[in-house]
Amino acid sequence: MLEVRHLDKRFGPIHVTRDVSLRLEPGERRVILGPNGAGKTTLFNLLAGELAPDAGAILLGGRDITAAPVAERARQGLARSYQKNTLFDALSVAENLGLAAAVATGAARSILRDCLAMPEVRETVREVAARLHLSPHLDATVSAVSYGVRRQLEVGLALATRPRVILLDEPTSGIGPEMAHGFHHMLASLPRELTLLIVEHDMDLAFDVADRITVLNYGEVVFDGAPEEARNSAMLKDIYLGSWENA
Amino acid sequence: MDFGFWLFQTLNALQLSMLLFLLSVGLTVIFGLMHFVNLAHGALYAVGAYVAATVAGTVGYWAGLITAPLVVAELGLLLYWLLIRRMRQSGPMAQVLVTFGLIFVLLDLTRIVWGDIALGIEVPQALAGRIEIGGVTYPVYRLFIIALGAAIFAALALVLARTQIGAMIRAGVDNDKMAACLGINVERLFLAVFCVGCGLAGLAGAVAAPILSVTPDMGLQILIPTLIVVVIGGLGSLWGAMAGSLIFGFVQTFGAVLLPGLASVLIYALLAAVLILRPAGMFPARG
Amino acid sequence: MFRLSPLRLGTLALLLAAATGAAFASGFAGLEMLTEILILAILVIALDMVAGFGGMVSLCHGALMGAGAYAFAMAGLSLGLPVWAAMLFAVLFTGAVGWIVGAICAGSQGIYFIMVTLAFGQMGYSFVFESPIFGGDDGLAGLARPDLSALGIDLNTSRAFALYCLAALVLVVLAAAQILRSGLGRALVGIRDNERRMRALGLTVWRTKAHLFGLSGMIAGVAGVLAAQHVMYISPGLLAWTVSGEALVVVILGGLGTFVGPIVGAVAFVVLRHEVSAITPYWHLVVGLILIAVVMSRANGIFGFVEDRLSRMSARRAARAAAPRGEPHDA
Amino acid sequence: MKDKLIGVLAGLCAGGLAVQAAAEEIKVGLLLPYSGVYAALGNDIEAGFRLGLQTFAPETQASFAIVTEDTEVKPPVGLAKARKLVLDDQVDVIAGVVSSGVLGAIRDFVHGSGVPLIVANAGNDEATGEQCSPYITRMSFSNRQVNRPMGDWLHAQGVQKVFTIAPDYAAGRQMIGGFVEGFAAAGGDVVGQEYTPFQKTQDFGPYLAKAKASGADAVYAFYAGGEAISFVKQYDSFGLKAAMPLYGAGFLTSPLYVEAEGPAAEGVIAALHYVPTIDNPANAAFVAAYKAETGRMPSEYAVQGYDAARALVVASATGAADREGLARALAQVSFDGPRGTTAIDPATNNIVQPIYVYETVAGDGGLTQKVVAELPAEADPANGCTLSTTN
Repeated sequence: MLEVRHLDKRFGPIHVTRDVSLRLEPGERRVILGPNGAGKTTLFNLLAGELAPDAGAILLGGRDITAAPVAERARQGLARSYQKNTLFDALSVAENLGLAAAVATGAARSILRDCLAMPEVRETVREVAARLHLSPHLDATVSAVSYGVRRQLEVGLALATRPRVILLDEPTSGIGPEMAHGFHHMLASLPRELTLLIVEHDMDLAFDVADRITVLNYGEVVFDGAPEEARNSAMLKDIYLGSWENA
Repeated sequence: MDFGFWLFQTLNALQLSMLLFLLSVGLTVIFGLMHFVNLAHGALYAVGAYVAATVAGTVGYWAGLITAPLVVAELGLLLYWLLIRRMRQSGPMAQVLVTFGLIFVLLDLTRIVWGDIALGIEVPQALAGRIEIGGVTYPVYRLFIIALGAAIFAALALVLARTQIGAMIRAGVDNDKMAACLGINVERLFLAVFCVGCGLAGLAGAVAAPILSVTPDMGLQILIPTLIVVVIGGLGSLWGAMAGSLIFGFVQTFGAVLLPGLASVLIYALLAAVLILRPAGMFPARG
Repeated sequence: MFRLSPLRLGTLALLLAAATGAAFASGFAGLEMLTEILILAILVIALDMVAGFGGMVSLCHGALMGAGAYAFAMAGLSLGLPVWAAMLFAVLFTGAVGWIVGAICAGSQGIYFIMVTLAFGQMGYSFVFESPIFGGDDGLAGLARPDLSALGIDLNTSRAFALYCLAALVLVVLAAAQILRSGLGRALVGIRDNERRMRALGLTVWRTKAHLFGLSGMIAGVAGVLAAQHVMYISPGLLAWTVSGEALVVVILGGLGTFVGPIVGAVAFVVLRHEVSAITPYWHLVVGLILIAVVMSRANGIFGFVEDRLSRMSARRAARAAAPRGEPHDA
Repeated sequence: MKDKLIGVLAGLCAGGLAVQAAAEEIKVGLLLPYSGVYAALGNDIEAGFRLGLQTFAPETQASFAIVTEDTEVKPPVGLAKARKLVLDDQVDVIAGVVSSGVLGAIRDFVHGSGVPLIVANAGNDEATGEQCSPYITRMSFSNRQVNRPMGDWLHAQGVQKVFTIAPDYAAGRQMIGGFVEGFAAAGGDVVGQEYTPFQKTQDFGPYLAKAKASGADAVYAFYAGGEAISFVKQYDSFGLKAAMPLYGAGFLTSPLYVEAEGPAAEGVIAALHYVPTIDNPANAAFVAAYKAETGRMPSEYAVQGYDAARALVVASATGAADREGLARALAQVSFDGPRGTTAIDPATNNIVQPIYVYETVAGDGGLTQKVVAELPAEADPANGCTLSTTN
């Protein structure tokens, strides 16, 4: 579904992504682990098109999207969420979801009809809101709801575009462990055909949903395997315990 | 149209460039440091010209040349405390509008104080007359403007590159939050740069007064060329201000000679091209 | 997100009633002022669409209006089009110009956007000023108003012309409301709030911006046509950047992004200028000071201030009634 | 508005006091720029106009009320104000109009509404040519009128080759056109012409270099206001004055701003319909009265206002008080004023007046104007004006 071949990116002298290759099967749930500064968010920005790689290729459903602009990738079915909330703060929760759904259906290009009032858009808003427990907050302005709700909405925007692949950048960052587990439970219950690529900082949370785990360190893939393998890997423990020298 | 003719026009272009440089450098450094665009910069130039004209008429030219920048810098100080300081966190639109309102206010204040009739002052005795260079006789005063512009440029470049305050300004332009973290009193730095920028606008007014007429709308007339210079050069950069001024001066002068009637459209077309190809100008202050 | 709240609808109805009343009750001077207000209102609605709802602070809307006026004049004088065709041509032409400017400027943000639009406006001004076919500084005279004598209306009277402009304003308000409520308008507000996210959701941002700038340009073109017909004479001064600046002043005075506010601002601005200039030739000074005061006050203009107060009052009332939800703050 | 109020009050008082005399009150709308680049001109014309009314009012039965409106030098504003004066204030006559653009904008309205307009400055040739109107009477000058005789005169002084320079707008082209017409007819040769962007040119250096390279004997220029100051000073600073004397339309060194030009203006020879040093009794009286009133020397703008007021008084003395009657009477006006014999040409309604060639020289109290020659009055050709046939 999503394939990355030998991706490379430098910022001046700093090599942030080194020869990264990944391959996600349709419906696969992949978690990317790695310490701070391992290049996870850079990798996401490369995948989503907000950064251009120096070398390598990105394929979505077999199609090369390496040079496609951000919006084009989204229209191909690649959605993302952000580690730092990137919402429409002045709008209500329902309007946030509605905009996402309307852009995805093309209703946001209509000059004649109010996209937020279209039945298919409303249906998507209702459905995503129900799944993410946002229904009670639909009419509230984003700037007025709690951080946890905003975190949910961050993922909700991605879901509302009805994507094939979702990139979730630390969806549970900043929320309590209880809520985070609930959140992962929700992810696990998403339709199986949806492909998920999740950046997670917390190793324990990763095991809730992952079919497979990839570990990045210093911009490089240092581990790629099943969750059980990861759980037993001494190298991973080293990385997470902060023994940077042997990476 | 021989060599002398082209040398003559080159000097004309340089003279215009240096005058624009004096104006644009203040505007651009203020922007680079404070992200503040002061549309009233041209009005301050007009105030400088009027102050110079008044002082020159009673005391003498040199007194005017020194007084004008000081008075305009004081005015800048006043504006900073009354308006600019409070507008720092507002968006660009609010800043544009406040300084737009300021244009109106300063324009009418100059009319009230100095009247509607244009003023003029004489070139000082020491700089009157013409000298011969490369087979061309050229007014000494215009050469003085070229030299003054070059000297101010050199001085500013030196201050920026070699002194502690220069380092602070560079740090501020690069990243003002970081500069604040490094213990630089950003507020005082802003104030100093703002006043110096305004003072340079006043100086430009004083320098221009003997060759132009001093009228209330001279500030509005010069504003657009100054903005063009700053945008072409890249907001916030000393070298950009110099490059933009030279480009404007040469395009304007040689456009007037070679393509009369198209000169000003030419400069706007150039501006549009720069903005499309290099949206941050030719020498942006930060990467 | 754009919504016609009861307050906005009520204000619009009130303004419409007041304008209609003024159109029938006023003498010549009042009608001239009314016409001036109506035309300015159309221009600032166009500007508020892009600046208030799209975050695109344009300093070229005066030039767009001027382009509309000149397109109308040239279509009539040089191409010999009948007056209605010339009007249509002018509006479409200005829309096309607006679209191109919007498309080119779409990538610029903040102060750069302001500067780029200023540059384009000045380019248009210089072009018109220096091209002999446009009459240069002396302008073009002999422009026609449409002939409505078939309906028994003589547009050459001030009253009929004021009502004609009022009708145009009503149509523009309806069109602008429709545009802002459409998918395109919703997407525009999304861009203003978070351009990066809109892109990530799959929107081609520059195209939305260009479309809206084009539509806004068409409305500015309507203002230009009416301005040309009002004075029956045009000069390059219409395109000067200070006209764009003044339009922005009016939007701010009334309330950015409040849809109704700019119309209130147009009324306030024209009346203020008229009254102050009757007292002193230095009216720029007074207007400048008021502008500075309004912007410094941080209230969102006259209408924005009223709207904010009322919504706070209703929120307090709602809180007192212990209702779970308050009126969401909208833009 | 203040003026309007005073005017109305004055009118009321006059009306109250003079019921028995039943004197006609003529309401005058002064349409002038009080802000913008020509504000100084507007003030001079108004001062001259008020002085003129005050001086000559005893010659007529009528009384006058004045309403002032600011055109801001913007044609649309000028038209809006003209409409206000006519339709709202119901004035009997409009006087003023500084810029040709404003005159062009209001021409059709004035003509259509049948309100007499006394033009007190704007000199565009069409206004008394193809665009002439029985309601538009010009008491100032026409662009061609001021410059054409100068072409002839200059050639007679032995100048064979000239370079011309002026701002690029209608007035600039007409001024130069008038001069070239006279100069070429006399056998002179125009070796180069430049039109500089109007009100956008601050540095004339590039153009002056071209003038210098052209090999002309002299330069003939038209500039006014701030541009004139910049031009004259820069011409001098490049040292061109010695090699190529500067001639021009007299606005170049107008007394209004010649002080700002300083010594650079010395020796410039220009043609104009009025300078304060014209030697005749009417002018002596005018200059004295104007100086007493304002403390300044009168400019050509002041005299235009003064004569416009006088023309109105003369017209009303014929008994005309309504718009139609005033318009007809204005076309017949003739008097000996500060400019010498001044009359309206009934064929075009344009003024006919002598043109004075003057040199700016240093005098006791600063720069003054030395009249070098008085060129005889010459009526403009009708140029498409069909006034004489329609009337």
